[in-house]
Amino acid sequence: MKTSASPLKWLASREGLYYLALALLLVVILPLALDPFRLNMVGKYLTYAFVAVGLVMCWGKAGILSLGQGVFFGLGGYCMAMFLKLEASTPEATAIQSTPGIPDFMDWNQLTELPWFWEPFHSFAFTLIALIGVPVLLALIIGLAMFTRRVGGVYFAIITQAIAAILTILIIGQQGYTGGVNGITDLQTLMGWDIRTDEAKTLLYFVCVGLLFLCLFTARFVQNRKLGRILVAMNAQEMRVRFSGYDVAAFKIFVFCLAAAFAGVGGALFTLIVGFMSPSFIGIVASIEMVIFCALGGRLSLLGAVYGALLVNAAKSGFSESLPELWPFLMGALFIGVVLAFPNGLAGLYQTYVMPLEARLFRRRTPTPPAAPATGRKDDGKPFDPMIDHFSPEKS
Amino acid sequence: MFDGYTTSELLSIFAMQGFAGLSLFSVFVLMALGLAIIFGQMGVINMAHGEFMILGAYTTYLTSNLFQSYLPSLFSGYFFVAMLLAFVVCAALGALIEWAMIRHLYRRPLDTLLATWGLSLIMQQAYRSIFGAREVGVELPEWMMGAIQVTDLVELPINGLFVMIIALAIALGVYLLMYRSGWGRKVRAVVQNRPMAEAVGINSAGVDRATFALGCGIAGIAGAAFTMIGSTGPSSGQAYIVDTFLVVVFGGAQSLIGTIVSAFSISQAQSTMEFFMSGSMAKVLTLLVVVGILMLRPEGLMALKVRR
Amino acid sequence: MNTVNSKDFLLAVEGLTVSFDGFKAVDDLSFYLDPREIRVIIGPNGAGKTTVLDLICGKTRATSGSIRFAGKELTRLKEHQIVHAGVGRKFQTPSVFEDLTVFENLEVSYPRGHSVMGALAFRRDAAVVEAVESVAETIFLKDQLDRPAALLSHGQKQWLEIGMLLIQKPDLLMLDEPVAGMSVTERKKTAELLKVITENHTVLVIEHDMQFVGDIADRVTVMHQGKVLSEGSIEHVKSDPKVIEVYLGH
Amino acid sequence: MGTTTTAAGRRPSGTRKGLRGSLWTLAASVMLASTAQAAVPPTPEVNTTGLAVTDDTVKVGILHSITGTMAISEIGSVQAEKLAIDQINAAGGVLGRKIEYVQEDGASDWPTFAEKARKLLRQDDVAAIFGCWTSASRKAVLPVIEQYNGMLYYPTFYEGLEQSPNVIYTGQEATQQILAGIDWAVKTKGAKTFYLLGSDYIWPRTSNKIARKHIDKLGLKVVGEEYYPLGHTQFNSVINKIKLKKPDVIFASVVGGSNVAFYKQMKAAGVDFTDEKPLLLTISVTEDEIRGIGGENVNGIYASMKYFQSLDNPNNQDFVKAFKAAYGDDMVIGDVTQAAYLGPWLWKMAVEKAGSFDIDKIREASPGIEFTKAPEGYVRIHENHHLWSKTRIGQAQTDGQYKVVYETPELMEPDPFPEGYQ
Repeated sequence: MKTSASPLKWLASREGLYYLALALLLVVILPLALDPFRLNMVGKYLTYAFVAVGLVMCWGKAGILSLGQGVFFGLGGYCMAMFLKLEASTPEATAIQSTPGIPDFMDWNQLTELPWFWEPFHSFAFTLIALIGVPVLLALIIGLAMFTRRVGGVYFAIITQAIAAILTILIIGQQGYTGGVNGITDLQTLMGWDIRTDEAKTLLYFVCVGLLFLCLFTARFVQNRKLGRILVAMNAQEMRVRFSGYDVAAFKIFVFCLAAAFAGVGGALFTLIVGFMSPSFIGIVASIEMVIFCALGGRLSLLGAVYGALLVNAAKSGFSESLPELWPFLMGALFIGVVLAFPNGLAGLYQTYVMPLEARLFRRRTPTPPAAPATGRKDDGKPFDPMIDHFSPEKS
Repeated sequence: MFDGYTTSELLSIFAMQGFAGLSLFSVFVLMALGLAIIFGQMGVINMAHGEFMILGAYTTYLTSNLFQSYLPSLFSGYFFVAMLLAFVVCAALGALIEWAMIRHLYRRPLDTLLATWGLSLIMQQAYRSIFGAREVGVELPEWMMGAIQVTDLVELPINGLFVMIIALAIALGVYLLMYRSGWGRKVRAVVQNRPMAEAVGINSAGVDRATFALGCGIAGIAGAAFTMIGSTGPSSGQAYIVDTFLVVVFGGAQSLIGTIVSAFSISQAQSTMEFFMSGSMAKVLTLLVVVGILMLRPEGLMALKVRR
Repeated sequence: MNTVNSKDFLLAVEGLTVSFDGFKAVDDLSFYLDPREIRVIIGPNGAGKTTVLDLICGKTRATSGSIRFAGKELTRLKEHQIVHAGVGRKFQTPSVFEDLTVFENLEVSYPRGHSVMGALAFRRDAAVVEAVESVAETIFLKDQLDRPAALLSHGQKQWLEIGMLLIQKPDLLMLDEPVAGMSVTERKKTAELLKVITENHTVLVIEHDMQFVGDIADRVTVMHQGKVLSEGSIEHVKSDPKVIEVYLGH
Repeated sequence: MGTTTTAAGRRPSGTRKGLRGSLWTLAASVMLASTAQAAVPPTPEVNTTGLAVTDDTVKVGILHSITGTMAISEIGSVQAEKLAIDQINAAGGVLGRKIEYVQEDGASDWPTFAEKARKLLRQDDVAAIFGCWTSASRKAVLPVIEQYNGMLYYPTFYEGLEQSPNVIYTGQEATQQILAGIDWAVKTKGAKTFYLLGSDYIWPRTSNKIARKHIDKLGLKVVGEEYYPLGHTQFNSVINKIKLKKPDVIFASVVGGSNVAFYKQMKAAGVDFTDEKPLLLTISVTEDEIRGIGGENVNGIYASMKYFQSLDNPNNQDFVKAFKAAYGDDMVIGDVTQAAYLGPWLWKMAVEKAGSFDIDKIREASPGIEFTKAPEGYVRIHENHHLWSKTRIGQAQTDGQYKVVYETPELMEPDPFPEGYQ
């Protein structure tokens, strides 16, 4: 990656400055400005940003709209919740149960031993692998079945939505194994470390921010490689890509799995930050709301997705506190507006209205800063646009 | 799973479950027909279809209240008035929505999906503000209550029969309209080749609006019929939307016959399974089978093989 | 590149049939291509010409029959595998990546890094730049490398698409109406281009323009209602009474 | 932001006399002991843990869903809790301090409940929280309440299997409702076979488990057990099964919108519940639900609960009158609404018994507290933080009210971890 070759130079570029600004906001400003309680809430919003970043890659770039991202978010979250629940269900802590040592809800449902698929979640290492592996595996299966048969567009959207519905009903119906509609609750410690204290919550917030940046850089790396260009090309001219000798299905599966992995990590962090996991974060409504995080930020912009997730969730909390009846109207208007009025979301608005001002400011102070990675061939007259930078190719 | 049932009981079970399935079938057909017209003919995903249906249901609820208050003597016939009103109200709103929103989104099916989802949120909250969050029930006219006793075990509820008749009548009506009328020819012409249809003087924008309005109007009738067997609440429509989309996709999006065949098979499968396992698992299994088949055969049951 | 015994055909299409809901668009079609041959398929609208190309490149699946190419059976392969086997296809309407520059268009088609991991690891090295520049030279776009493809003229886009095929170094190039919509000078240049290309490629062309056909074709296959009506040199088919009847009406 | 309102402040005491005549009587009689207090005890004495208590106010939290799918169910609880707070304030408050409440919206979303509970405890330092409705929301809130040592008064009848030192459960746990109901059906109606039907989540499943064990113990038979997803609206299959199995009793714990479809389809299938063939016994349909289902559709069904609006005792008459005066004549009051009303009163009595707002002291003082003026008649807090209460059987009438046909002679002991029923 070019950035690793000269990170300082990259940070001074315009794109780098945008990343710096986000880091400044998340690492310095918000922690200073907010009390631990509010900061914890921002942490929760940020876990959704993982899903939104995945959707930028999957939907924005490659044109694959999944209405089932909640499934992957939930699977990651449940993996983490299973580990934490087992840790909380020591024989001592559950001595009053008829079968001590198993999670309380199992005991209530007459289970007398831990189901086999819970066993591996005693291991933290396994849990870490599973919280990415399980979502990716499901994405792989769905992808193999659908993309190799050229199912795309609305069909894919509807089927992923159906999968979200199936998983929700299944989890609620199998409450002995899953905790049912209540979810997996009362999670206390992670490897002996109490995750409920303010210090722990603050630390988890920073872990979340760190992982989010890791995720952003991974996504940025992919989009700046030839792979990223193929994804976008595929979206516009799928047939030409195919007849240029690319296995289009493989690329779609890859990006879908990537998005699933991001969502899984987000879900696991959600469980840690919120302290429980329940089927209400998996279902149809939750999943489609995740799309709006991405759409509001601008479906092509990685950073936009983070801002989108933050803004929508903050607005949701704000409205539910003061004008609860208004929120569904606003949310509905947001869906319609983002499609009809500003399809490129905040990133698009920023580009249209703020960037020209910014450019003027820049010019007055210093000569135009060198645009992004020094380009040998980049001379197409277009201003370099870090928010919608799907074609900033890697050159060496 | 057949333990403990005698042969004659099993026969009755299948007969009764078959009928229960038919009742679900009617709901699916009513919902899916409107959706199939809009999706199949226009490529628009209308996620607010359930809310149009509920609009029809609320219209029926209001009509029934009006009749109860002002025309109690005619109460037994209110339903037919309500059905007509439901159609008109929903079709009118549909035409308005098409004009304000949908027409800007043709050829962007994923965007119609998101925009209509937003519309559905707004409509739901509007119902909640106007009618309250509580489910409302519509009182059935006397003649619609009770059941026809066929054998000792097999009884056919009259309201179920009635809804089924409505469903079939509308299916037939839609078929005649789409395949046997001049207007239907225009719609199909626009679907197959828009520029050519325009060239021969078809007002394609008008056809679009009418098609969308028709789909919404049928949803309204579905809602009216739905009050006979279910409850009407602000979010009742959402419960059906995924099932219905699966019905449409499973049937092959462009085929009305396919929609009906698929509605029939899905409802029968679910209903039969419901007898032998819990309702939740029956639903999971049905959906899984449908999704599984769609993965193997994405074009659906009745898709035409066309040159692409 | 596949090495082919010179006595063998490069492409052997035998008994090829495809039907859409009972309508046979291609009906028991057979023809053979020698290495380095330029073959033009002509025929009235709806004769099934484009469908034949679709079948060879895997866009459409055959109902029955076989397509053997350099010893491989193509009917069982997927599109990208057919490309890797050495078949390139240009579509009737130019389909280039409008958002990418000419350079990037050619680079994307460069036959390396076509797997997912390959595309992730792909770097623009000297070999790539050299290949791109040499092809650009051939397709008259050497000075346009940094322009987005969207800004090219119609004819230039057609050439670019041909260039995207050339850079894959295919054994067989299939072109669907390569000069449609071109100006007279562009047409001439395209004919020259094809001459250059055929020095080391086999080419299968669909074309209506008989003047152009006459300029380039080694042999001509006339299709009608999904079948071969006549085959041979341009003079031969022009004088074939069956062909005359089809073209001039009954 | 939550709204902070002095409940009494909204209705100046001067304008209240005609409207709340009966209220005065009720309040005055309850407050006999406390109104006599000469002086307000100083704040540092009654509040050693930094709660939001001043010399003349104390802050509590109300935490229910005002928006989302649960809003419809929870609104009655909010109204009842506010009414109780108003009445307590009118009678002089708690330890001489007026109750102020901070109301937060859980928005039918469980993490939101947890978040808001944390806010109420951390930011507002409330002395008690009255709230939650669904089990899921309580489960989400519970770790927070325990972590910050708060006090939650939870109003809904629920599945049991829980006993937190930081919660007072003012609704019935499952055995109280179920055992009495089934015993009644067996003794009075001679029921021998049962069909268990519920929505698919923890409360119906646990309830049916308890019911099944009890039926087994009595040597009777369960002929079917069935669950449907929440929101399911097609019940023809189960109706067919019921017809086939001909149970004496359908034991129903269907919730929400499904109820409307279920009863309507039963009725359409020709079942007249007044025939009692089969008899339908529900533990989930309160007067609130009947409003949505329609009285004509449930006419004749029986419900097993601790409270019906039609209960004939002076406490209840006052309560119903006050409730309607405050919120309108068309209001109906269900079991949970009444249980929610108990919360503030039980808290007040615990505070006064302990002579302190400190949570630990309230917890210790709570067991044994008796509320003789409860609308349901009389309740007492058990060692396990649930309430001793009577269970009643009511039969639904076409006007949407229940007619009480039976009442357990003794208070039912709450038993959240019933031996032999798990």
